Amino acid sequence: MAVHSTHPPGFAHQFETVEQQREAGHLGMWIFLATEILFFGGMFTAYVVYRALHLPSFILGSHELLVKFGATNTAVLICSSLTMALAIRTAQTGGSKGTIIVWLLLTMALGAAFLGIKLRYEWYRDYVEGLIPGVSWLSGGTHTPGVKMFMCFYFFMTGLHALHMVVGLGILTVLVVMTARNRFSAEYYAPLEISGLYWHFVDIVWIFLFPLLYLIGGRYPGS
Amino acid sequence: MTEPHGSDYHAPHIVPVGTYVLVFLALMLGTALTTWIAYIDLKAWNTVAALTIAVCKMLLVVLFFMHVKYSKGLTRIVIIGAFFWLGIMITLTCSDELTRHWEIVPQGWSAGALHLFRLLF
Amino acid sequence: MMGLLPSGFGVLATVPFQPPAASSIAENVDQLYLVLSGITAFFTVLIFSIIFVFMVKYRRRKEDETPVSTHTPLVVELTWTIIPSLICAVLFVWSAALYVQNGRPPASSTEVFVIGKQWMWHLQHPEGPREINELHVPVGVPIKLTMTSQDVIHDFYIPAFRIKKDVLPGRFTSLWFQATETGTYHLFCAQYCGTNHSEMIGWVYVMTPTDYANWLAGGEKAESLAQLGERLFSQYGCDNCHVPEGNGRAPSLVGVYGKPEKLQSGETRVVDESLIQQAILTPNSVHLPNYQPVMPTYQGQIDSDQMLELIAYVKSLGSEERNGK
Amino acid sequence: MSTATADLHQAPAEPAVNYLNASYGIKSWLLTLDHKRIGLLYLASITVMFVVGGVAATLMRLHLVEPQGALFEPETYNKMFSTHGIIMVFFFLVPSIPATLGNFLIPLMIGARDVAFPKLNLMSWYIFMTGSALALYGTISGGVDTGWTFYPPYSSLYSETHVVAVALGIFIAGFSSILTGLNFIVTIHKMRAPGMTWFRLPLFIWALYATSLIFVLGTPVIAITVFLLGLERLLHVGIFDPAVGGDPLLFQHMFWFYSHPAVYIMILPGMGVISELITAFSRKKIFGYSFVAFSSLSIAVISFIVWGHHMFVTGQAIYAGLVFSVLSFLVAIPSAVKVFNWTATLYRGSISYEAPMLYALGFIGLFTIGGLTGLFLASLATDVHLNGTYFIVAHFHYIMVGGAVMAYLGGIHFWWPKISGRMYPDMWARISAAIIFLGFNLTFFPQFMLGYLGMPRRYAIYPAEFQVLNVLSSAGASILGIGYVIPLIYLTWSMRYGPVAGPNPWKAKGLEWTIPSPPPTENFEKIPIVTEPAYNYPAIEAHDYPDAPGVARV
Repeated sequence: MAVHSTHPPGFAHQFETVEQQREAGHLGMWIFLATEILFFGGMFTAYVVYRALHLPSFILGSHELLVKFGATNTAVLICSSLTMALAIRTAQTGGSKGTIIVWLLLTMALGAAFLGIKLRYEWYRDYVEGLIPGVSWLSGGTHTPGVKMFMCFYFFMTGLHALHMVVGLGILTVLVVMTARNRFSAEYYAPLEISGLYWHFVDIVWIFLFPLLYLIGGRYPGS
Repeated sequence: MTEPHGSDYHAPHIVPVGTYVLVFLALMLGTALTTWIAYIDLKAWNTVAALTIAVCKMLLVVLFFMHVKYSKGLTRIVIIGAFFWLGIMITLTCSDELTRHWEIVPQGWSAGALHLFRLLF
Repeated sequence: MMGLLPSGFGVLATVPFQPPAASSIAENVDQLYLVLSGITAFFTVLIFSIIFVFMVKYRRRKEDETPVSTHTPLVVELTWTIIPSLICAVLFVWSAALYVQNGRPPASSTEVFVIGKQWMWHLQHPEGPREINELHVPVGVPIKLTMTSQDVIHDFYIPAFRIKKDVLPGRFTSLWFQATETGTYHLFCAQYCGTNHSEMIGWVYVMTPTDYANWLAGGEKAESLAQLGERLFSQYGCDNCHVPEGNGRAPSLVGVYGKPEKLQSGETRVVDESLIQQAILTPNSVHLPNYQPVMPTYQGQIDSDQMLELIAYVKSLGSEERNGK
Repeated sequence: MSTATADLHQAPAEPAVNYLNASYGIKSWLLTLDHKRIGLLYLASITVMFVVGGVAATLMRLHLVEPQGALFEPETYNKMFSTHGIIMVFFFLVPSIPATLGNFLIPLMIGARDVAFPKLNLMSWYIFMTGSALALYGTISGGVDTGWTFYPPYSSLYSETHVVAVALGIFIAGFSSILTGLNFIVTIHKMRAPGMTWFRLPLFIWALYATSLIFVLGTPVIAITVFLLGLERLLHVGIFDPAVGGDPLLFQHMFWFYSHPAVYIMILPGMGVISELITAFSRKKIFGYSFVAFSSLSIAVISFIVWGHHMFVTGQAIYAGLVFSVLSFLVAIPSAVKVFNWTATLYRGSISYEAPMLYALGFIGLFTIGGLTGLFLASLATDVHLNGTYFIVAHFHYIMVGGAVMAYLGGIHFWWPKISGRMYPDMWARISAAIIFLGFNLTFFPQFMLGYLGMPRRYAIYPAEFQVLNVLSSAGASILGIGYVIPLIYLTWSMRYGPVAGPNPWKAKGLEWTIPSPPPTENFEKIPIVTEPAYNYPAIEAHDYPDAPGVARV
C-alpha cells in the first residue's frame, strides 16, 4: 500500500490514488448526466405522446416560435461548447491561468447571451403576445387546446433547459475563482473537466430542443 | 493502488485544437443545414432529417468535446444505458397511448387458445 | 372465557370464502383463480416444509461443527428456472385469452350508458329509464356498458360478475356481462375518487325477463336516449350542415358509426363514441378531407348527459341505415 | 482476507476510539462526512417517519373495526391512508435499507475508507430531511387526500388539500435517492479493495448495486412527473386534463415508470440482506452465487418494463395490456430462483436460530406468498377482478412489510453489534420476531380473502358482510404494532447496557467482521487485500465422508 507522504492538491482522504479519485469523479458525473437524460426524458416522453395525438395543433404552435432566434441560440451554445473545451485543453497542456480564465469568461458570456436572447426576444415577446399558458394566455380563434398544450411544453422544456444554463453559469463562476486561486495545474484539473461535461450536456439538450420545438412540420410555404 | 480488476484508466488524451475547430465547424454546418431543410418541403421526412442531424451533432459533441472517443467501456455503457432506458419509457408508453384506437384483437387466436386450455384443464 | 371461543368460531364460519358468481365471465375467471390458488398453495407448502425439515435436520448441534459442502449443479439451477418459466407461459396465454374474450361484447348486446360523477352513478337504459346507483338488467341477456365520467376517474366494479373498468373523463370505456343468476349484487367504485369514494356504491338487480319487462313498464314513460339526442341535434343546428343525403357542408352521419374514416391528418379511425365526442368538442382535430373546417367547437356548451344523447342518436342513425339495406 | 475473530466467551474490550466516540457534540454529527454516522442519521430520521406512518396505519385499522367507521369522517380517513402510503413508501421504505445499512456497510464490505463522495453523501441526507419536512408539513397542516398515487385529474383539479407541498417534498427527496444511488455505484465500481473482484463481492453489495441502478434511472422520472403535476395544479395548464386534450393516463404511465421499479428499490436490498443472513447462520457458502447475483440485476432491469400491469383496468389499450402482462410474468423467474437458492443454502448447513435468522426465514416464507400472489395480478383476467381491491393491499404488504421490513429488521439485528458495539437480549429479539410474523399474517391474510370477495381498497365505510375479516385484520395489526415496539425498546436499551459484542459475535465471514465493533472512523487501519470468495465458511467435502448421513460432524 502506497503511503502518501505528500498529498497532491485536491486529493481526498477516502481515495488511495489520484487516478482513482479522477476516475471516480468522472464516472460520477457521467452517471449524473444519465439521470439528467431520464429527467428531461420524462418531459420528452410526454412531448412525443402529445405531439402524436395533437400533431396539427403542435404544428400551429410551433409556427408561433421564431426560428431565427432558435437557430442563433443554437449557434451561440455551440460556440460556448468550443470555448469550454478550449479552457479545459489549456489546463491540460499547462497553459497560464490567465488564458484559462479568458476561455471560461468567454464561455460565460456566450451562456449569458443565450439567456439574454431567450428572455428579451422570445419569452418577453411571448408574454406580450399572450402565448404563455397559465401566465398570460390570450386564446384567439386559432388557438385550439392542442396549441396551448404545445406552448406548455415549449415553456417547460426551454425553462428547464434555461434553469440548467443558470446552474452552469454558477459553476463557471466558481471555476473562474478556483482558477484565479491557482487551484488547477496540468496534473489536477478534474473540476474543470467534470463541469465541462455538464456544460456540453446542456448544449446537447438544446441541439434536440431546437428542431423538436421550432421546426415541427417544417417551415416551407404551405406547411 | 489501481482498480482491482483491470483499469478503465487512460492517460488523459489531449485533443488537438484543429480537431476541436473542425468539430465546431461541423456543428455550425449542422445547425445551418437543419434550419435550411426546414424550409424545403419533404413532407414527413422533415422531422426525420432534423432528428438525424441532431443525433449526428450530439455524437460529435459526445465523442470529441466530451472525450468519449478517448475513454473506454464504462462511460459508453452509462450513456448507452441511459438512452436505452429512455427508449423503454417512450416505446412502452406509446404502446398504450398510440394503440388505443386500434381494432380489437381478431376473434380467432384467443378463442382458439381458450379452447386449448379448456381441453387441458 | 371458554364460552366465548365457540361463538367466536361461529362468527368465523359465517365468513364467505367466495363472492357470488353470477355472470358467464365469473365462471371462467374463477377457474383461473382456482388454478392460481392451487399453484400458490403448492409452492408455499413446498417451501415452508423444506425450510422446516432443514431447520430441524441441520440445526447446529455443536458450536464448532463443520458443515458438508454442497456444490451448485447447473442442472438444478436450470430446473428451477425453467419450471417457473413454463408455468408463467401457460398462465399468460390462458389469462390473456380470457381477458381478450371477456373484453369483447357480443354484437347482440343491449347498450346501457353509465356516467360516473362525484359520488354517484347515473345509468341510462336505451329505452329511456334512468337510474341512480341502481342497475336493473334481465338475466341471460348480454349487456354492454358504455361509460364516461364527468369529473375525476372512477371505476365501475361488480364483484359478482368479476368485471371492472375505470371510468374516465373525456373518454369512453366499455364493459360487458351476461348475468347468469337472478339476485341482487354489489356495485362499487373501485378507483379512489375523493371524499365519499366509499359511498359511491349501489346495487345491480338481475331479474327474470318477465320481471324486467314489468319493471320497464312500471317506470315513468321516458323518451329514449336517441329521441332526446335527435331533439338536441336540431336544437344546436347540427342538422343544418349534417344533412342525411350527404350534400351539405358537412358529411352525412347516416351509417357512420362503426365504420373506418380517413381523416385529414391521414390517420384512419373507426367512428366510435370517443371519436364522436372528439368531433363535437374539437372538430378540427378530426376533420375529414373534402370538407372545410367550419364546424365550431361545442366545448363547454354540452354536458355529458347531452353528449350521451347525441352519441345515442348518431348510433341510431347507423342502425336505421343498416336496417334499410 | 485477514480474520480477527474473537472468542464469544471471552469478554472482548471495545476499541478505545471508534467512530461513535471519535468526536462529540451535535455539530460533529450534523457535519459528519463519515458514512457510518450518516447511516445512523438516516436510521434516526426514517425511524421517526416509520412511527408517523405506523400511527396512521394503526388509526386506519382501528377505524375499520366497524362497517360505518369507528373513528373518523371519510375525509379524515382518506388523509390517513394517503399519509400512511406517502410516508411509508417515499420516506421509509425507499431509503430504509440502502440509506441506513447500505451507507454503513458498503465501504466496510468492499474494504474502503468511505464512499466515493462523502460530502455528497451528507448533502443527500440534508436533501432527504428537507423533503421529509415538507411532506410532514403538508400532512400535518391539513393533510393530503389523494392517496400515494396522486392520480389526476383528482389530484390536479379536484382535491382541496396540500398536494403541492407533499409533491414538492417527494420531488426533493427524490434527489436524495439519486445522489445516494450515484454515490453507491461509483463506490462499488471504484473503491473496492485490491483482490475484491466483482464475483467476490457479498451479495448484499450486488443487491445494492442493482438498487442504485433503479435509483439513478427511475427517480428522475418521478421527479419530473410530480413537477408537472405541481405545475398543472398551480397554473391549470391542462397537461393531464382531458378537457383540453391532456391524458390522465399519461401521468399513470410516468408515475409507474418509477413507482413500479421503486417496489424493487424496497425489496432488492432486503434480498441482499437475506443472502447475508442465511449464509452466516447456516455457516454455508450461498448456493448458486452467480445466479443470485445476476437475478438481482435482471430483476432491476425487468422492473422497468412491467409498469403497465398497474393499468390493466384503467383504460390502457388492450395491446399494451398484453405486452405488460407477459413482461410482468418475467419477474417471477429471477424471484423464484432466489427463493430456491436460499432454501438450498440451508441444505447440509449448520443452522442456528438467533433472532436475525428468524427474521430471514420469516422473510423467505412471506416473500414466497407475496410473490406467488403476484401471479394473480400479472394474469390479466384475474387482475380485472382483483385490481383495486384488498387483494392488492395484501399482496404488496406481503412484499413490502413481510419482505422489506422483515429484512430491514433482520439486517438491523444482524449488524447491530457492529453498529453499536453491543449485544441486545436475543430472547426478546426472538420473541418479537415471532410476534411480528404472527401479527403480520393475521393482519394481511384476511385481506386476501376480502379482496377476492370484492371489497375495494380505500373505503372509509364498507358493507357489513366484510366486518369479520376486517376485525381479524385489525386485531392482527395491534399485535404487529406491539411486535414493532419491542425491538425499539431493547435496541435502545442495549446501546448503553448491552454486553460488549466484540468484532465478530456471529463468527460470520465478510470484511466488516474483521474490524473492531464499533469500527474506527477510518474503517481499516490498513486497506485489506482480499484473496478468497464471499462466504468462504469452512466445509468438509462430501466425498471425504462417503458415509455421512446428511451432515458430517467433526
